[in-house]
Amino acid sequence: MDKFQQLLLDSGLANLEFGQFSMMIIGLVLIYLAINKQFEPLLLLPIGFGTVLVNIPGAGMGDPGGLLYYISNIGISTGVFPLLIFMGVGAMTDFGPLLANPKTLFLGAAAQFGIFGTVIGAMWMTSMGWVDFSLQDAAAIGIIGGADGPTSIFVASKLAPELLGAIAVAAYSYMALVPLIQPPIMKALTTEAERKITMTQLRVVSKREKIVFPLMVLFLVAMFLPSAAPLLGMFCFGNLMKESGVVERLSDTAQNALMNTVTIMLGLGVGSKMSSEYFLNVETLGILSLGLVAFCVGTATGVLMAKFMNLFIKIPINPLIGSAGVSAVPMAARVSNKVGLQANNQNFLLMHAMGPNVAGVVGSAVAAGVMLSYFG
Amino acid sequence: MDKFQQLLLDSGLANLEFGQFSMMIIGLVLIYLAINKQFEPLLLLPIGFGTVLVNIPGAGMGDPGGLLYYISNIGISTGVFPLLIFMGVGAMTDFGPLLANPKTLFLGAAAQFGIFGTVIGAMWMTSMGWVDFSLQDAAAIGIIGGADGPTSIFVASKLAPELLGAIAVAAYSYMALVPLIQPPIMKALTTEAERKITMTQLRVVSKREKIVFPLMVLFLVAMFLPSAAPLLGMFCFGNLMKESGVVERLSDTAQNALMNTVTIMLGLGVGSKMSSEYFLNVETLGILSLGLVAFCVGTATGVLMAKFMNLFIKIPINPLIGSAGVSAVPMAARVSNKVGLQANNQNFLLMHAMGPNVAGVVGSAVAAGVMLSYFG
Amino acid sequence: MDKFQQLLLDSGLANLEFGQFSMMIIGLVLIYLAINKQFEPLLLLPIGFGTVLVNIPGAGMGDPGGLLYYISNIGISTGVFPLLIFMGVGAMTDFGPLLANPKTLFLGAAAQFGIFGTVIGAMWMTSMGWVDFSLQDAAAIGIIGGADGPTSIFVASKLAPELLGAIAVAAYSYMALVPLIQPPIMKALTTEAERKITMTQLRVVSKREKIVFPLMVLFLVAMFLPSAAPLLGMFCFGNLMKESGVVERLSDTAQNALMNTVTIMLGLGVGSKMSSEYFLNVETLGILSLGLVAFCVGTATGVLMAKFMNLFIKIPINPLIGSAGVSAVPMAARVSNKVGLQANNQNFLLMHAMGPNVAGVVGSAVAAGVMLSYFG
Amino acid sequence: MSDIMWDGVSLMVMGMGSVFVFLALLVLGITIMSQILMRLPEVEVVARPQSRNSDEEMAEVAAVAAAVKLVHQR
Amino acid sequence: MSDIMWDGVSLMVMGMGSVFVFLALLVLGITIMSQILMRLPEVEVVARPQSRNSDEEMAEVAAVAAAVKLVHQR
Amino acid sequence: MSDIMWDGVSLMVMGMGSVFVFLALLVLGITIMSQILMRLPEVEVVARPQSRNSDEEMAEVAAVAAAVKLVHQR
Ligand code: NA
Ligand code: NA
Ligand code: NA
Repeated sequence: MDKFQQLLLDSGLANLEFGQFSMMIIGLVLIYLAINKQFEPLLLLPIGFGTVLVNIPGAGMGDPGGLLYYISNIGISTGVFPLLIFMGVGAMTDFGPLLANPKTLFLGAAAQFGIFGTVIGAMWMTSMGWVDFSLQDAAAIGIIGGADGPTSIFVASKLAPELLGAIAVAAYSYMALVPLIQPPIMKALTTEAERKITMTQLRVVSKREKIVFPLMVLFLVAMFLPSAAPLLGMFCFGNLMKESGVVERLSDTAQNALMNTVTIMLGLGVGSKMSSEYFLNVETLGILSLGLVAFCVGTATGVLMAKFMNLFIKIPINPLIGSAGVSAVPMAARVSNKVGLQANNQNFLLMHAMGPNVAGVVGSAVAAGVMLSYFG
Repeated sequence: MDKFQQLLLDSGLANLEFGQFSMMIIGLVLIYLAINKQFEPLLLLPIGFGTVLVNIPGAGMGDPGGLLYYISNIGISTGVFPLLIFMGVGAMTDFGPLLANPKTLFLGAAAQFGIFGTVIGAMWMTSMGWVDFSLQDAAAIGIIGGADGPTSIFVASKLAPELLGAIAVAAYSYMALVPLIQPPIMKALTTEAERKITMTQLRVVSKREKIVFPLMVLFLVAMFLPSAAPLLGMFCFGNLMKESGVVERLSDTAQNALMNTVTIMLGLGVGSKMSSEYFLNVETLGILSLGLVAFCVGTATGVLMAKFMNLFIKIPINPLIGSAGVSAVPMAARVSNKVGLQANNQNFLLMHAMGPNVAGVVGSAVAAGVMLSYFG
Repeated sequence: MDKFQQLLLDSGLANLEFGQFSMMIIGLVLIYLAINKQFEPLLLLPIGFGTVLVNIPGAGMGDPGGLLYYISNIGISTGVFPLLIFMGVGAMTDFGPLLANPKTLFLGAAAQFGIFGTVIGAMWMTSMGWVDFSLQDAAAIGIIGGADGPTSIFVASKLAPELLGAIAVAAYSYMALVPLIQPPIMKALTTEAERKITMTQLRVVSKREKIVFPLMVLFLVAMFLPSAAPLLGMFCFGNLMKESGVVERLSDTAQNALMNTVTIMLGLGVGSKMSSEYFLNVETLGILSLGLVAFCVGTATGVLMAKFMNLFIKIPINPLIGSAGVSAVPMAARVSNKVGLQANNQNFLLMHAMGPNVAGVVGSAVAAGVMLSYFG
Repeated sequence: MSDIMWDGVSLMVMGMGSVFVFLALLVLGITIMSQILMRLPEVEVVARPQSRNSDEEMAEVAAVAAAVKLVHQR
Repeated sequence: MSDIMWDGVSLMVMGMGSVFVFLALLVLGITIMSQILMRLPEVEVVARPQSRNSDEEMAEVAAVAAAVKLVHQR
Repeated sequence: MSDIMWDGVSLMVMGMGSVFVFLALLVLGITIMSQILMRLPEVEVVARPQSRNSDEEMAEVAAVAAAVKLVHQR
């Protein structure tokens, strides 16, 4: 009966460490947030489940030979999964509002201050001796402020793999919290009169412009920032498949079957990085607080940039659409719309906010490229 | 013209060995059963085709560099394919009937006697000198009695890779034969009066219970049987995706595009394990006969367990639903229903039989976990 | 600020070589042809985009660790992607017209002269000292005349990997140009009276014949040409999944989600082989001109074979369907139909041309098998 | 009885024991869970109105875009 | 004619020979098969009624479940 | 201010500089492109009639096949 004894000794209860137990609880919390609070469930549900699975004592699902190990090694470490997701996101993105009003790109640029402000915050925390972040860690943490999941995961997998779990969780959680985080900042930085500014209807953008746009972005990336080529290249590829209209079946698969499959794997793979060793420490608290700061700073600089631009341009823009520059597509644009409606119930800002919103995606991919080049 | 001679020398006819020829015939028989007899065609058609392909002399499709070699090495040896299938099965399974009547879990437990009875049968055959099965082989063969394809393949790939082909073929064939195998046993072990027992309608199970259930199974697995975590973890993950209702697009892909893709690959990969060397021997005869015994024993113990439980509980259960405990979802439950209707044409047992039916899936995954832990 | 200098030094402009620039232009031309001219957009759009991506200086997307490197190594070098595409094509092919009129197989056979004529052309070019093709290179180039993308890519990946990009581009481009290439040749080789020949309606082919057919092809391959087993085996597998009618969900995925995913990857992977080193040379010019010759020769021999057959058979066949034997499914069959209608506006040849059309697919796969065996 | 038979019996005892214990725990767990959940107030777990996933939001955005375009084209 | 030209011609002869022989065998095979199958009694190969795959059965189960639920809720 | 803080500031200057320069180039590019494209003659970029992909053609073939079969069966 020593085999029976072995079974008991192998049981989870007998081997459970406090760290694993805590991580399983954290996994369950993520699942709870995903299901009951609708926090980005497409990612947080698989991440939470992966967190539980990888922390089951003795199951070894994250060890060599285990399913989560294969998923993580094939798709996360190589950067393949985030890039395929980005292709799918590209195939779902409509650049029409951006092309109709290209100066909103500056709002998307300004909101990236959230990224780099956070880098400085992380270095300051380190200089205070609270945590121990290298500059690479700081850069990876800053990308949380890009409010763009795949970009965060891609950068973290290159610059700070051991922080990947915490960074991904922070990024998706704060993206889900955008409707709570942004409105107070937006209201504090704008006057009632500014919020009531109505914007003229956007012009119709021709199919040709939409087809040329991804190729132009690709050209600029190739000429000026090759380190952003994987992210923006796949993004533009997805978008070109959509807008060209000649490969609808590929575009459809990129948006659906392929993207869903990769999302499941990406979530499980990120979850498998959630080990107590890397997550249960003061650095994670630092990451979570810095991530929140990143979102707040990005929101603020986006709004302020809009106000600044209004000093120079004739037809003023409503500063509320500046906050959409942080990305979190399309949540942040909806927040702009909602806050706008509170000030003026005839003021529909949604389409106007989509411009800076997708600009923010391009902006954080550019920022990611700079960082990858800086440390390359 | 020596090149032409070479072509002739390379031709299949010139190199055909009797074993390969026989295996190709077996592959064709499987294809015939899949198409004309509807024997689990989703698996047996690809398995049969894979069997033919891998036995084409000189084609080398199963040798290093061949397609079937890649498929088999990437998905079967690693256990990745069966686990992804199990996730999809989880996303297709409704635990409502089980939650409405949890004591039917005992029926699903009892039917697992088929598994372990077969292990003893295999050891007995070995002790008689007829075949040469190790205890590991016996365990892998026993899992045929679990009547659950992915579980059988997963266990066989870990414990007895060289028997994988025969085990998978036996498992799927007998699952298809459930409507022939079970009724005589069910009728022999029950009285007409017992078969006429009507069961009260099941209560409605709330969405919340269905969401908590997979998490509870996951918790019990984590605490008591980590070796079952890969199988039951992925199963619960699929089920949670389905029941949570917040990730419908992921659940849909897990059930369809992803599952179909993996099914094609799994079938071809299993087929590629069907070489004459491992299949054309007396062990395969042993496996086939033991697999049949496993189904019969499981059916019988399921029915007997129901009769035994009726000794203790007030509202009796119809023993015919006990046979559904062997899994073979949903075939075995339909058999229960059909035999029930023969005795009493107003007695619809289908929903009641779904309880033990899905309990059988959990039960054989638990049994698989015990075996993997035993030899781990 | 040396890091800033680094960024500038890393920029594409600073590192752009003329070869890379040229290849990017070629990529854009392919994208233009795909979108504006509808040249086989499903393949040429991803190939063109992949060409641009892999030639971005400093991005390293095709170097070890880059996305295109992974795609190319996993799917192209192994031959996995073309085989999976071929499975999908099989699941989309209806052999009904071929089975109703099996002698059209000879038209599909005759059109393969395009393949082997080109081989001789390539050797002649080499003997003249214009280019330097080995016999293996010549064989891979010849397969362009098969007018079948996956077959060309599969053979090129085995026999002449460095020519893969040029071969794939030539194959798909000329397939798109079939409506321009074929009609003059067809008209030059037929008389007005021949083009007016009407053909009797095809008999209805039973489901059973359609199910047995892929198995018969598989049997003949296994017996006489095992080297064609990967290509024709997967093709027949896809066709059997379709015609058997018992695994509709697998057949559907093979034709859609799986095929689209693999098409995206295959296109990007082929594009990643388009480096200036292998593409910008006189050999590519040779390949492009030989590819055109291959299509012309195949068209001509197909038509001539039909005329030759009319010498022996009672009910004459319209020689215009002979050109469909080059494959390029279903474009070449539509061309036959169109040219036929020009001669006799009541003469619908489409269904009759589908017979040689799909026969051409089988024929070039057989030719590919012979070549792989010759050099194996 | 031979040694290997004993191995089989030992595996059977352990296996069926584990299966029954595990599933009995599950029966217990389900019963307790159902009791608790049925007594909890009837909160709709998944709050639909404010709970749309990004796809649905994307669809809304698309719908608005289409409407705007339509108006504009008149 | 140079050696490499001869290689090409040899490949051509062998290749076209194989293609024609193979496809001729296929023509023969198809003709024989069609003759045999057309003479065989007209059995419906795929027997629909008792031949549903597990998906369809799952759908049936689901339909029954839905019906039961509906009845129950009244 | 410590060295590592300076590293952060340097990364920020470089990063935000690049982001603004890149997006400014993009604004410029979009503006030029839109001007050019709006002045170009209104050619429908994607010519529908003669531009069907192989799927649609396959569908046509299938439709013809079905029609033929129907006629034949009468
Ligand atoms: Na952003
Ligand atoms: Na079972
Ligand atoms: Na061909």
